[in-house]
Amino acid sequence: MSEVTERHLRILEALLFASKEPLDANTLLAYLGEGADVHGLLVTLAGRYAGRGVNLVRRADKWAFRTAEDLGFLLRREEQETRPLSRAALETLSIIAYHQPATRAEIEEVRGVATGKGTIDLLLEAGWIRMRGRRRTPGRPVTYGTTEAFLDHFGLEALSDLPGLDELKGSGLLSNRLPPSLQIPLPFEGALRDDEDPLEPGDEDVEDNS
Amino acid sequence: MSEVTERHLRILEALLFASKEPLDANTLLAYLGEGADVHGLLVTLAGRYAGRGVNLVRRADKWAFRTAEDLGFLLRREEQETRPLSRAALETLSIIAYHQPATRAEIEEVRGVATGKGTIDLLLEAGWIRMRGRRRTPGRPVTYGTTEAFLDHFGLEALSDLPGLDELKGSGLLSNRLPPSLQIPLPFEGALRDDEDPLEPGDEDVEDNS
Amino acid sequence: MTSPQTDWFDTPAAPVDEDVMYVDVDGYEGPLDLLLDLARRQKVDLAAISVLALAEQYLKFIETVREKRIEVAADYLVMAAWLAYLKSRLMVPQAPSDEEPSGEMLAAMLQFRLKRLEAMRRAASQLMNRPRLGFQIYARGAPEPIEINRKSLWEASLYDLLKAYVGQRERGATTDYTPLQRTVWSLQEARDILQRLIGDSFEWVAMDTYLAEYLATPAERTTVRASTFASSLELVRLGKIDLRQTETFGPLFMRRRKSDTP
Repeated sequence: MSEVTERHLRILEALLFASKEPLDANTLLAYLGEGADVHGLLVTLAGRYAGRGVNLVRRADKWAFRTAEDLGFLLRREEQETRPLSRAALETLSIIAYHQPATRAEIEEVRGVATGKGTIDLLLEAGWIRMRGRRRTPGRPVTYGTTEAFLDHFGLEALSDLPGLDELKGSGLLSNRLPPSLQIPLPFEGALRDDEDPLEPGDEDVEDNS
Repeated sequence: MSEVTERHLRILEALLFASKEPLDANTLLAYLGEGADVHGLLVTLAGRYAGRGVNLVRRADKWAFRTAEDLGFLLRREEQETRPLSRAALETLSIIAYHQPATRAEIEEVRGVATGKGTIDLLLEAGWIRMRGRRRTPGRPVTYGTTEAFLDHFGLEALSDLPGLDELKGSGLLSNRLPPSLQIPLPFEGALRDDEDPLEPGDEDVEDNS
Repeated sequence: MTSPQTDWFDTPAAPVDEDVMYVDVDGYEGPLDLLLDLARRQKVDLAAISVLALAEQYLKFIETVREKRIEVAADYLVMAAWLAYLKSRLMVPQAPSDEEPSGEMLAAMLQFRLKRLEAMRRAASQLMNRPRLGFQIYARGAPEPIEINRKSLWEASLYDLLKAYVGQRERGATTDYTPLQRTVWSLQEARDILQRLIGDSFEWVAMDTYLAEYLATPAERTTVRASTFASSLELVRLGKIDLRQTETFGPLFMRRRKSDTP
């Protein structure tokens, strides 16, 4: 390993250790200088920490040091969740996670019941979901998706790591139509889907009446 | 290195990483089980991190991960931004410029409102004004004047370059309808005026209660 | 519409009799939730449930509840109506000309919705059982934040500075400013005064002599002269007085016209 590489690895180590939040490659690159292979360096660093008490993990396009999963039982603090999520909130969260981008009407269709305004708010406030855009259908309802903080909180590298996703995909349960239609939508990670418009200025502050 | 030792090292690593504060050997021992050589393990761990971007350091009897000292510069960044001076600051500065040496009470008299300490501090910090001395009146209030940096910034060769009454009227800045009694003072350029005493040692650090 | 956390009964219902299964009414989240619960009680895979039996159970349940005159939220009734329709479709064979969806299709749709809801619930619990940040997985406990030293460079031009200064001085200077009240003689006023002063005098007298007492104040001199002169011209036109000036810029003399006897 060259001296430059070692130095770069030390810098990445320091930055990622120092930060509580995951950092993206561009932020890190600013400290290394143009031309550094940040991605390659991160993979090397992750390799070095594999099997250690602290691991370098990937969350969407960002990286962070986190304690090893298998030590969880040991580190578990006797802390109660300050506000445990209601069943409605949990269901709504999983519907958004697996069906995203999802409108409120779609969430309600799956649950068979109206979604209280507080439920979506709570998830937005927790930072786990976000408004993604607006569906290009009459009424232009807001579409929701999950955030990077969601991935970080649940220890997922990407949405494709959602538990049971393949099984759900196979059974056609992520489809909105019956009988299982030709197209089986998957949680969509991209910026905006074909049928989504970007949010408009002020959308995020506005009461969602979709 | 035995398997048990490796496991212990992983646990120490995770605990020290996740802890908000440095941890002592006894606290750590509780997680390892009786008989573990915590001290020996910590020394081993510190050895592994020596030369890395993050080091395991000892502080009194406690241990913590810290960014390597030589990389500390990474955690500090200088950013420059230019901001327009607030109206309050501009007004205060202009009064100090024309009326120097001026005490805070004199500034307030012209402005007609109380001048926040923050405004004076900001101007001191910007390097445009300085404490000149103390007025030889009851309370011995601090007198303020402008600096060379002030002249530099505003493109003045000397304080006497500040336009006087006629020039201000001629430029249209000052209206002609003003009472004849209105005078624009000639800023005092010398070191100390007759009614000023020099600053005393420590004056510059002291809260100005004038 | 019901809000998710509200019970759909005003009061918790007493357990209904043995035939009808006891349903814990607290915390149902809508009719689909109730149906899913009823389906689970069939203790088989959702794919194998009898939709007909499920529909009957639901309808019976709602009926019992209504007999007890307990208010049921509207969406539970909508579901009941739909299930009644489903039941009829399932029991009556489909006529070839019938364009409505078949009972089997409706049943499959309901099964799908139940399966989907159950799957989402399972997914939610799988998510919550994952090692979560702050519970089993931890971030750095004592992060070393990146300090950003913002050095402010202040912007201000000499013009801004002067404007700020002048603005304040003007503000201070004009606080005790009172607009000047000017005395103006109206033409009518001047004419009345002039007529009174001339009275019956047929002697030539200079205008300023008449006005002597009014010309004492310098501020009023101009208006007094101007208004009086203008009024005198009017009086001449009316034939009431004569006006004479012997030299340019010389005094104006005036007297009552002789023909005009009072």
